[in-house]
Amino acid sequence: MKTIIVLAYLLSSVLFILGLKNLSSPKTARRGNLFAMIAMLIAIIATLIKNEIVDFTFIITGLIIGSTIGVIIARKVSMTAMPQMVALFNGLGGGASAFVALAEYYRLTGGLKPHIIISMIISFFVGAVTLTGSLVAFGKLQGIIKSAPIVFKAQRFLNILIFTLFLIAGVLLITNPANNAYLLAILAIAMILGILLVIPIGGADMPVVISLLNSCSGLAAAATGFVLSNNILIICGALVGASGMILTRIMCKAMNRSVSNIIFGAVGTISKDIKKDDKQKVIAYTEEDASMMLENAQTVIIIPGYGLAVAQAQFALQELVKTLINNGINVRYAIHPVAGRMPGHMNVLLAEANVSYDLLFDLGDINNDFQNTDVALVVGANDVVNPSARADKDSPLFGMPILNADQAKSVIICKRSLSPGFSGVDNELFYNKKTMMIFGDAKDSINELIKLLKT
Amino acid sequence: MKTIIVLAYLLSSVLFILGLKNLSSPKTARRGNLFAMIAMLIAIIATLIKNEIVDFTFIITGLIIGSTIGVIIARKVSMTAMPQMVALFNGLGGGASAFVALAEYYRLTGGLKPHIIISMIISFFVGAVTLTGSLVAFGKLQGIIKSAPIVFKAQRFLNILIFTLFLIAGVLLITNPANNAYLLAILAIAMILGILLVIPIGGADMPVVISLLNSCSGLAAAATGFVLSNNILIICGALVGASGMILTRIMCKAMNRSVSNIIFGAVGTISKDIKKDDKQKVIAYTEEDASMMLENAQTVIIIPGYGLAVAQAQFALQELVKTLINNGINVRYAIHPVAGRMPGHMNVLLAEANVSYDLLFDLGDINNDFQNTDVALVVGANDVVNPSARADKDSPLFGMPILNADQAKSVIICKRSLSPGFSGVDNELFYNKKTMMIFGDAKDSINELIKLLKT
Amino acid sequence: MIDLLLIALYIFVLAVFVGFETITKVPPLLHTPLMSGTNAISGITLVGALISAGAGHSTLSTLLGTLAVIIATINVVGGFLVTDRMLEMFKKKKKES
Amino acid sequence: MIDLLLIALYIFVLAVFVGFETITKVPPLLHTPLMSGTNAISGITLVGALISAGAGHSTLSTLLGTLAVIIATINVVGGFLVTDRMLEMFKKKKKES
Ligand SMILES: NC(=O)c1ccc[n+]([C@@H]2O[C@H](COP(=O)([O-])OP(=O)(O)OC[C@H]3O[C@@H](n4cnc5c(N)ncnc54)[C@H](OP(=O)(O)O)[C@@H]3O)[C@@H](O)[C@H]2O)c1
Ligand SMILES: NC(=O)c1ccc[n+]([C@@H]2O[C@H](COP(=O)([O-])OP(=O)(O)OC[C@H]3O[C@@H](n4cnc5c(N)ncnc54)[C@H](OP(=O)(O)O)[C@@H]3O)[C@@H](O)[C@H]2O)c1
Repeated sequence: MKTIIVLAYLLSSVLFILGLKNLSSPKTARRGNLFAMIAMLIAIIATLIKNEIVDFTFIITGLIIGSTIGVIIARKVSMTAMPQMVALFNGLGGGASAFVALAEYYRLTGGLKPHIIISMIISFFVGAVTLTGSLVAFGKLQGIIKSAPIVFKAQRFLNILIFTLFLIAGVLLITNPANNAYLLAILAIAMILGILLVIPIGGADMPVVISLLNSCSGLAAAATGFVLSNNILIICGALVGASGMILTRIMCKAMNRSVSNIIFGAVGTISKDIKKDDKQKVIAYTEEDASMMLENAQTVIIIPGYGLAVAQAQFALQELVKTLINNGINVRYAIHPVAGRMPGHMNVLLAEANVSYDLLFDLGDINNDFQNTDVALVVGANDVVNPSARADKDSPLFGMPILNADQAKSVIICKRSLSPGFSGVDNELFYNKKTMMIFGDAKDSINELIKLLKT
Repeated sequence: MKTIIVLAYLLSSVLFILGLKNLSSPKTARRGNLFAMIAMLIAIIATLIKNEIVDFTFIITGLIIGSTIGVIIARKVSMTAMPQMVALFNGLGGGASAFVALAEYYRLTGGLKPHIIISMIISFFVGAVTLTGSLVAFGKLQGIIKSAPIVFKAQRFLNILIFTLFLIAGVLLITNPANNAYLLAILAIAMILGILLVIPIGGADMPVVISLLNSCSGLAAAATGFVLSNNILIICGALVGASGMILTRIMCKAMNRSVSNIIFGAVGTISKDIKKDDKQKVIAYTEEDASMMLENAQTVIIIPGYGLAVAQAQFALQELVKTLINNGINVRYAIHPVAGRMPGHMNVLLAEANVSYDLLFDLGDINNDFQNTDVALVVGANDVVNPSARADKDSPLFGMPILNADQAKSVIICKRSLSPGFSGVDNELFYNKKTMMIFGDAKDSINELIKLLKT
Repeated sequence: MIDLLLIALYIFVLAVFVGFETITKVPPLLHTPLMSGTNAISGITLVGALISAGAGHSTLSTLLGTLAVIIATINVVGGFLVTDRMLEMFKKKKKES
Repeated sequence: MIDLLLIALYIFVLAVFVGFETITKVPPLLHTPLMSGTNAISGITLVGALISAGAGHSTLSTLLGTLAVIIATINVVGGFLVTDRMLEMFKKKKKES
């Protein structure tokens, strides 16, 4: 029996890995996800036939409640809210790992070997930090908590202090494993640390934080695996941990920042505003102006950003693109690696609107073409076209590679106001002479443009 | 102590993996090999401090003898003989695994659990097949054994019979683990099977066989790892097993054949000769003719093959290329994936002569350029330019993608005679009107060409 | 016991390598589904939660276990379904173009 | 005991995945050194041979062990040195060009 369970876990691990491998191409990705689901099912069934389990009532209740909530969230969540949802789920994953380790602690009380205690401490700590950190990230993204970095003096000192406390409590627990006061202290410390670590991070850096927390939720699962000597937890935890790490690295590269700069840098606090007299130069153009400009263009590059997601304008945008293409205009999308709020966010949105892959171009592939482009149409993007990233050393965006929209012959920007993007930095491009600002919700503006172009 | 050893093994495994990862780029490859060496050293030292080891005399003797022989072989072997050497070493690796399993059998006699016996049987079997199979491959490549496929009637039947005998002996050994007659029977059967499996395979398919045997030597090591419950043997064995498998697959693809077709197909037996009257049309041109043709060319593609290795003409060839480039001629190398006798064989040879990467082009990248090329210079290659692979369904080469030398405006072929290449198939290209055959050793011919071009 | 821990360490290290190698091959196009997919996978801790909830050691353990089952299940079910929803969109697109 | 075997199976499977992922990234240019390099790595069986040769169980075991040490050492030493010789040539080339 035990052999069968271990083999089932092995099969499940292999399926998880194959699932991830299949995720490497859009053609097989859905099958990959299916593999992972089957793997999870096998792991669950294999666990349920273990003879350690004597009572199914709580299990079944838990599974039913959890599934119901899971299905509802998965159905209801909009594509725009994906980042929040991932943040929330990360927190749940981390929390579950910590709870399991805790339950195991109470089960084994007394007979705890030092190395098991160490695994447990790691599991509590990483799990609890992930839980509260993710909840803060969720709050910030959902707008419940102020998204701007919340900073106060001595923050760094406080973090170090708290971490020292954790180390002390950890050592005490290792030496007195039976004393659960130390354990609860560790949990409390970790939960506070999770909050303190994420609170000072600006909203613009949230995706990096989510991806790091994703990695942490994996590591917490792996640590719990060490506690339970359960290989499948270890393997899956390691896979997720590695995945989160890689995504973090990719994002940091795309923003030209280091991970430690993001976590400890509290970026976005000293955003320099553009002088007031510059601001007055902005003229609000109308959709008529823009449609005329588009009609006379030969090449157009569209730069979508987070606003596209907010306005749910992806369908309208694709309709506009079709109209332009029918008019014989060469149209392409330029996708910035950190446009939106998650890596690949724009790709998901545009996929929703059936945009074919070959219209999408990465930053590196298209950035030199702006010079020869008649119109750069910016829809709900802001930071990813902010020229201060190139020139202004004091800007928090400085060093991030941006899309060179300002090099196009003219620029059309659809957004609701002059307010800044997620980084909180003002954007010179709005005040550029060749820029045409079209104020309003992106979906409305684009629908208007389509109407004008079709007549 | 035990913990340290296990951790040392883990470190060693990680270094092996990093070594292989570094092998993925020519810039880091040498460092990768160094990593693997260090990993091996760590593994050996960790093993020597195990307290199971009571007597070092035999160990030291063995290490000294082995190292001396290894150093001598590594120093002496020419790049041309690399395939043989790999074949020989594979055999040694497989043999060592079988011997270790055998020693373990005699040590444990009596107290053998069924699953250990099964691992042992796999280790004996794979190890012994690898040993004798590799020795036959070595013999064929070295010219000690006839390289053409040796086939006789009922060969297949015999193989199946022998394999059945093996299964019977295996089951008997599992049920009577103490009876070493069954064990010796298994060894004998495996050794015979190794010979019988490789004997009917033609020389042209030898690289695939070597690569398969490479994979087997890894699997044998892994099986021995199961016997000894030694993780580092399992990990390294699995890595090597996977590596050999992948190389095999790549080669089979490049030759458009399946593995089973290679092992059981006995290809090369029914080589159809070209009609005698065609043969008379061949005129032996001289180096003067060729040098005039090259002088008037604007674009030249060079196709090196196994003959280049035999003649050790890579240095002369590179000198010729430099001379041509100095004369303002565009020269490139076209590297067929199975040119030579091992995957990547031509790359190693040309690297020896300091040819820079950017002159080397893969089949896919250059094959469409032959149409616009003035001269295709074929140096010691044969099968990789044989047009029968494209047209003649009966040819054993049929289906293998070839370099389209015959589409160049003219073709110069340097080889010693009209004799066929490794596959044993006659080559129509020699009798083509636009082909100029230059008979002689490749090195001599090319040196002659250089002399003529320089004056 | 310490032996088991050490072997677990081997498995962890190897799995990290597998993860790194596999994930680096995922194109940016699929990073959002990757994130939510791996998110769901991290809910594997459910396997541990099931044992805590069902082994009936003590009320506290069972309670913690049940709580863990609930939140891990949300993570697993929600994560996979959302990922599937996203990937379905990529698929649709393929058919059309 | 059977437990150890099962865990060994996990390690084997994971290592196979690592191997596949790592090796598929090696360019054709380096296939010959790869072959001789992995060849040397398969000599890891030397580790087992050392124990057989040195544990002094029986004359037969020691003899077989010593034989295994010799041939595995040839494989390891020869394999690594030859690989290094080949890779050195690739290196030289780089400097020049
Ligand atoms: N994607 C990632 O993985 C990732 C990772 C890390 C950080 N980030 C950060 O996220 C930001 C992404 O840049 P971005 O250019 O995509 O977005 P952004 O800089 O956040 O700008 C979005 C703009 O959309 C506009 N908008 C909002 N709702 C709209 C609506 N209904 N209709 C029209 N416009 C609307 C907003 O202006 P109005 O309010 O005036 O309309 C806002 O300025 C960067 O700062 C990046 O560093 C992303
Ligand atoms: N590389 C791999 O990984 C691999 C794998 C599997 C199979 N193979 C097989 O190996 C073969 C490789 O094709 P290939 O075109 O490179 O070689 P080939 O077809 O074996 O032809 C080599 C030619 O070189 C000539 N030659 C020998 N010594 C020479 C010298 N000193 N000077 C000048 N010429 C000399 C020989 O003709 P003369 O005797 O008339 O001089 C011979 O025809 C293919 O059949 C392929 O399938 C290779």
